[in-house]
Amino acid sequence: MVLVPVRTWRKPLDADKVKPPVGEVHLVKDRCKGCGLCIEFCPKKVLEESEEINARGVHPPKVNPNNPCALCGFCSAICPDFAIFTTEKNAKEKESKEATRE
Amino acid sequence: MTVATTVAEKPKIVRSGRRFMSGDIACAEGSIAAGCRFFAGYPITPATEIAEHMSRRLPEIDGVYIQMEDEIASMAAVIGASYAGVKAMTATSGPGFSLMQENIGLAVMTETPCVIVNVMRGGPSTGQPTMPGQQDVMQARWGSHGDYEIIALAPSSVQEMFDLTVDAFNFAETYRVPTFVLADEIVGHMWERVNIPEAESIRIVNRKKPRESPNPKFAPFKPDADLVPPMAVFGQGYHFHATGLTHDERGYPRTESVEAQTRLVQRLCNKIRKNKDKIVRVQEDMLEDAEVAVVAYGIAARAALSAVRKARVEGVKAGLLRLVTLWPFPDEQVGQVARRVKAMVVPEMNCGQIVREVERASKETPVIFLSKLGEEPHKPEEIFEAMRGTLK
Amino acid sequence: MSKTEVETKTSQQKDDLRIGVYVCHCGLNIAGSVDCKAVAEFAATLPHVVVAKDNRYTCSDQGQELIKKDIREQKLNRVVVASCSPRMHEPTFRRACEEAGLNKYLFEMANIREHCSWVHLYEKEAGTQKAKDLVRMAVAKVSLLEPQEEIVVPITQKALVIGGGVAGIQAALDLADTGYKVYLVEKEPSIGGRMAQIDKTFPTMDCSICILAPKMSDTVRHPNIDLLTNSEVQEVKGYIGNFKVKVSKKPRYVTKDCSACAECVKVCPVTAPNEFDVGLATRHAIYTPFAQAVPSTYMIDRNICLNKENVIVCDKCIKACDRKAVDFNMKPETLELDVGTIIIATGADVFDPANLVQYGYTKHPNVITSLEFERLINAGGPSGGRLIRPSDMQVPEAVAFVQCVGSRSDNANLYCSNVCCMNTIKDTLLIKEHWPDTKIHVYYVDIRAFGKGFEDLYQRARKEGVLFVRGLPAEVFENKKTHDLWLVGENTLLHEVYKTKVGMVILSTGLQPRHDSDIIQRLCVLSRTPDGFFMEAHPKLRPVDAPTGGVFLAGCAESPKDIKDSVTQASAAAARAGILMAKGKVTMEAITSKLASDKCTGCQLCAKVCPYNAITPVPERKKVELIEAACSGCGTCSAECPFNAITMRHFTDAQISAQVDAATEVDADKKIVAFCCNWCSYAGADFAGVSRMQYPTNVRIIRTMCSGRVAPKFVEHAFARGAAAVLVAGCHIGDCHYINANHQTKKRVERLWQKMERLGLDKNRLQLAWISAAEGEKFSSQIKEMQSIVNSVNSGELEKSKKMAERG
Amino acid sequence: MIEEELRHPYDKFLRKDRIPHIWCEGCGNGIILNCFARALDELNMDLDKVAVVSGIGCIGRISGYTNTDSFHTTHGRPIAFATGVKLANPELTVAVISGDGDLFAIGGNHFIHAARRNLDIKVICANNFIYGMTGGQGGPTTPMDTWTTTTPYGNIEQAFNLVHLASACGAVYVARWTTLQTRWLTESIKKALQKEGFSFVEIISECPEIFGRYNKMDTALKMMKWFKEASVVQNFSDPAEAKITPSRIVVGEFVDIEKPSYGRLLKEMRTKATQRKTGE
Repeated sequence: MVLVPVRTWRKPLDADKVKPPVGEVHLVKDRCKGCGLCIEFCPKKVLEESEEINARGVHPPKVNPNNPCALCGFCSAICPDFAIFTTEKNAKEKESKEATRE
Repeated sequence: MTVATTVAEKPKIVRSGRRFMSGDIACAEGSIAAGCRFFAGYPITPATEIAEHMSRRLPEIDGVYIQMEDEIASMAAVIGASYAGVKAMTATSGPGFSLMQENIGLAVMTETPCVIVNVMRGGPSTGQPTMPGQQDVMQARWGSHGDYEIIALAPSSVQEMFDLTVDAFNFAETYRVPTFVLADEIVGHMWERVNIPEAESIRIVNRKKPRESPNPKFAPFKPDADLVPPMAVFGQGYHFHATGLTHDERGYPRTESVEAQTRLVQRLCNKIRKNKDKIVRVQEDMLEDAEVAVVAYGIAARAALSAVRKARVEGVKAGLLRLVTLWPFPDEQVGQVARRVKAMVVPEMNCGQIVREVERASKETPVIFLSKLGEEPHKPEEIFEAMRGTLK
Repeated sequence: MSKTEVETKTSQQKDDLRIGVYVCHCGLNIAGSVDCKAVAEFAATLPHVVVAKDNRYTCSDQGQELIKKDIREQKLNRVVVASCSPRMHEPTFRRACEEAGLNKYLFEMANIREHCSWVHLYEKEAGTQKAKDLVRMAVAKVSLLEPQEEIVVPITQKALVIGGGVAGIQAALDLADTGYKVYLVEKEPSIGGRMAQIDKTFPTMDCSICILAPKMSDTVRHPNIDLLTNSEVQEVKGYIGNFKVKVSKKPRYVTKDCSACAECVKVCPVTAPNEFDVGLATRHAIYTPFAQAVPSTYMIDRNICLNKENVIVCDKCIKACDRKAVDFNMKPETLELDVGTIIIATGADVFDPANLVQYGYTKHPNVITSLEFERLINAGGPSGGRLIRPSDMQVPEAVAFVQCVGSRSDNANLYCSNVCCMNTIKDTLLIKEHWPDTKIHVYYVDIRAFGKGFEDLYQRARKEGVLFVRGLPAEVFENKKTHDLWLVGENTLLHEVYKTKVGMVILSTGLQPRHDSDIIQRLCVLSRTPDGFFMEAHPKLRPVDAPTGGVFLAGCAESPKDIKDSVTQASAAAARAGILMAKGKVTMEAITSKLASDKCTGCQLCAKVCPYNAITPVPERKKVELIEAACSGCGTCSAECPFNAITMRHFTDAQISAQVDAATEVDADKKIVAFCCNWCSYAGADFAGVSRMQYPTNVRIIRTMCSGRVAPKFVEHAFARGAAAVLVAGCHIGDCHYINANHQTKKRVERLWQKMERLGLDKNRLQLAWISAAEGEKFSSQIKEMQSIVNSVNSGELEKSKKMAERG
Repeated sequence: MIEEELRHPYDKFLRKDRIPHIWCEGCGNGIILNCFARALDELNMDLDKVAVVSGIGCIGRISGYTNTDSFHTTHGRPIAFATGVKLANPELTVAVISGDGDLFAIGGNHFIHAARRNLDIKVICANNFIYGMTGGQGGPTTPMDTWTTTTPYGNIEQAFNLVHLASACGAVYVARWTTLQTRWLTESIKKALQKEGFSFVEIISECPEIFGRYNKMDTALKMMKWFKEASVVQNFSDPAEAKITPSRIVVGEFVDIEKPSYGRLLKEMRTKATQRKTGE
């Protein structure tokens, strides 16, 4: 929506406090069938087709480090092959601990 | 199974005692006594009374009666109920029986314990709904596509409608196979005195349960020595899969493997064939010294008995071999008799079905076939004349 | 009065016209440069004039009584007053006539003040001559005037208020409390406007939001107020008392079930600078602009939300909301409102100081604007009320305020923004209150503490030790390491150069018209003053009325003003609108078109040019049909009709030709006949008068409601009469008060030019000019420029052009 | 990678030894399985009490992939089978997941009657407009004029409007989404799983390999683009008007009403029956 044109040129003072979570993308490469849905519909354009060829002979997606993941999880929701999912970056250690505990 | 005498209110599950009832009702009562708590069916003469009686009885004893939209659905529902752990039955006649065939195959493939009652009437097609017949004997054996074995019993009295229905359930549960009660219009509609035993004295068999508790490696179709796998049912945490596709012991589809196909189909046949002696039952009358034997089942067996008695009075050494189990076929028993007698007479209310099996089993011994179609069953005289004829 | 009656009545009157002419001195305003007595004496010589008098103030009671008396005693049946602009006093004199029993449409004015005395201050003779001409023209017209009957239309007793700032809120509340249904349209997600952003208000220093918030909640709770936020006015049709308004309401994507629990905000993965905090704080895609927002319902900014179009990729807010209030399926709606009055309270924008590079705004982090200051000093703001430097979050030891940023300057806005001085003084006191030791320098041009309690506040600031230095800094430098700032400039009182080091510079930014004012201007056919703010119908006597009937102005939309003035003006506007609606009906000026069916051939040319679809063709009867109620009286149909089948009441062909004749009776070859539209060009000429812009005396202005009324035959007639030049002037294209009637003006003038070229005439003699009500300057220079053309016209040329009408 | 594979959040809903599944690249069936798993996860359902029943066709294989009790029935019969399961063990949540041909051509009769009875089962239909597993024949949902291997001159049959059919037959919950609207789809599956009575969720599912290929949308991306451009959300609009045309796919929730399920009525009838004195 068009608000009163205010010049928002500064980094907001609370920018560091209210940092939205950054996601980490995990690929189960060999499950990928290369349909490209995750790449197409990622709102942050985090994913792109990779050069490598997986066990199924397709190019699985790869992460573009310049575009941080917003953790919406749509890639994982739309993937027909359970080949991709996301976790919160800083939450990773704690999570992996749990994983090992299991 | 406890007898419901405790609460005066509660309707009895097994209505023990001497009772006067029709064959269809006896069948229904038998199924209940055997532990059947699920009936899915579709109205069809002359089996309708079974459904009607079930619709009255099952709700009283926390059972489920449901009239489905057709016999295809009825058979599918029965399989579903059985996989949910409940003993289930359906009852029909010729046309409905035909509709059930595909899912009977599914029951075979998924080794589903269930009972299908076919009160046979005159066919083919709509034929003669109110007239008796024994024309579905071969369909019961071969009706669904592919190779398989089933069990079929042929009651010839109202008492047997009760007893054999109980047995049918026991066989189904023991061997995880669809089991048929092949009655006919006369036996179904006939009223007779029935002696229903006390609940305790009724032998009830329940399917084998898995010995292992749920685990990721669980194989729902891994057979025991008797070739019958213990049966897991839904809702117990086994998370198992069953399919009409050729499958391995895990229950997973194996649609391209020759090995899997051979192993599965052969086991499905062998678990019946190898246990034949435990399944097959016949009734012998005055065969010890008989020169001619009548081989009969169902309603025809009743005329045959009086024919044999008459023959004995007339001095003809006649005897009766009544087939209680039609499938698997009692070859040995028929063979033994054949070897002892000069000839055999086979009265059937069709154009010759079991007679082919009798001929196969009795080798050189001549077999006379007495066909009967329509309202009238065989008259004892006809059978007697046929026997005397063989001895001339 | 039926048509036939009118005809018979007028035909009788034709025989014995009795005209009274009254020449007004207007003190010395007119008499100072026009010999009013001579004009009156001249008037007496004109046909049918039976009374001709001059007096000091014709508009005074005595003046009016005199007219009434003469009407009664002298049996006057026509009245002319030569005084100021009809846009000023025509209603006054019409009333007088009516009170004396004379149909008010039998009155005419000669504008010898704005169009004569004030613009020819030093040419008494020529001025007087012109005044005589103007009276001659008025008399010529008045003798052809006919009594008219006004149609009365009902007024919808509902009001539309555009803009939900404090002015809009006040106006809405006042009208709603009076008992009228009010639609309050605000394009932002919340009402509150600028006042909600401000920390404290001067001079009382009370908390801005604390006094505003209750009004805001009153507004949303008021049974008579229909609050439409996120909404913008799309279309305004109709006329005073009967506006049809289309409002487009953007979806919030959050339903009314929202309890403002903010759980959604916690999970929203996207952020953006919060506009409300001028970008100093962060908001999420799902948000509420500020804590006290009204309505409190949250909304989703789909521009940054991850969910675009049909694809919901992110469902975090949906899941977080217990009340299931998030609804991405909401669609934009268009509401159609019927209202009788419209109040425009669209507020103002804040000047963007980045344009003034010398202050280094957007280059030096510690240079902030006064609006940013408000958010910083506000306890509920991004810094929790701590005045911190964006560079290091430290409270500065010294700060400097720079005044008139964007105001009173050639390279920004010329006008004074009116609120900045007091705002700064208030701010300095706030700083002193929290951090008494802070050194505060205020660099100003003049301190304008004109209002109630303002001077006290100013003195308090001085006592508190705030240093006021006259002379704005020439430049602000930054120490790249410390981010401290150096201000360099001249103290114009001490005539010495100053070089001050401070931790923070606050630019006291001025106010300017909304960047999108032109939209509202077009929708409500308004005018704007040279500074770009909306123009009132009259600067003194109708300060809250817009020139368009039924439309009123409130708050900074009209001119920069503080909260008190905005609220005052809002209540005034509400009262004005209320008066109109209380009447329940309004009489429409009887200046609409009439169709003479017998002359109509059904050619449909008129239907094609009518901006209001008031004319519908009836092909089967080879005629057209005219709906008078829908007609607004621009007269472009009449100008188009080749068969004179359409008459414009009160602006008939005959009346206008008569004015042309009168204007060209003497020295035609030296004269410019100017046709000016009532709303813009005529008002522009008035404005030139008000501003005393001097220009040559040889122009004779004929007023038409719209330039679209000017039929080619009028121009040709002027030339036929030997006029040296003709000016056709109207509203700017797009600003036409009759939607687009002036497009026809353009076409017609172009056709005339072609014809003149064909006939080998100098087409420069016919000028077309777009002059707005605010462009007095433009009007006078237009007349000045035309002098060379007038001088260049030779007799041959004149003779040729006299025949122009006859030749095809 | 293995270690990550172990950690795929939804692996616990799958028979991992059966993944990757047999479905083609970009097939909607995988997305449906994904959404179903997500629904189970978000509802935190007891997997021991969930039974998945499927029929024949590509989507029919789904029961082989869900880590629950599951049964892969004959063509068209999953609903009839499910009837037996649900009535025999009411504490199970029974989900029938099958295709448009299975449920509405050969199995149409079972669908309408189960809906009529308001049997408490959840029917999730993957509608890909075609018979995929048999190579692309036309079926009850194939749009008019569409090219399939059995409609080489364009389909001349009217297509079923499944949501209209379901609501007309008495379903208590009816929704339709495309596989692109995974979020709404998952919510609808959750609603269906929780609701008492016959619930129906139709999923317009892409079959790029066959339907797509025959109709100028030979990749999942192209079909998704169609879903994105054509689908219009119209919650609780008249299902009769919920048309599917090349330019317009009306999606949304259409029915959400309360009505006693067959199971509940059966239970009540039983209590009546048991209390009745047996007149003998």
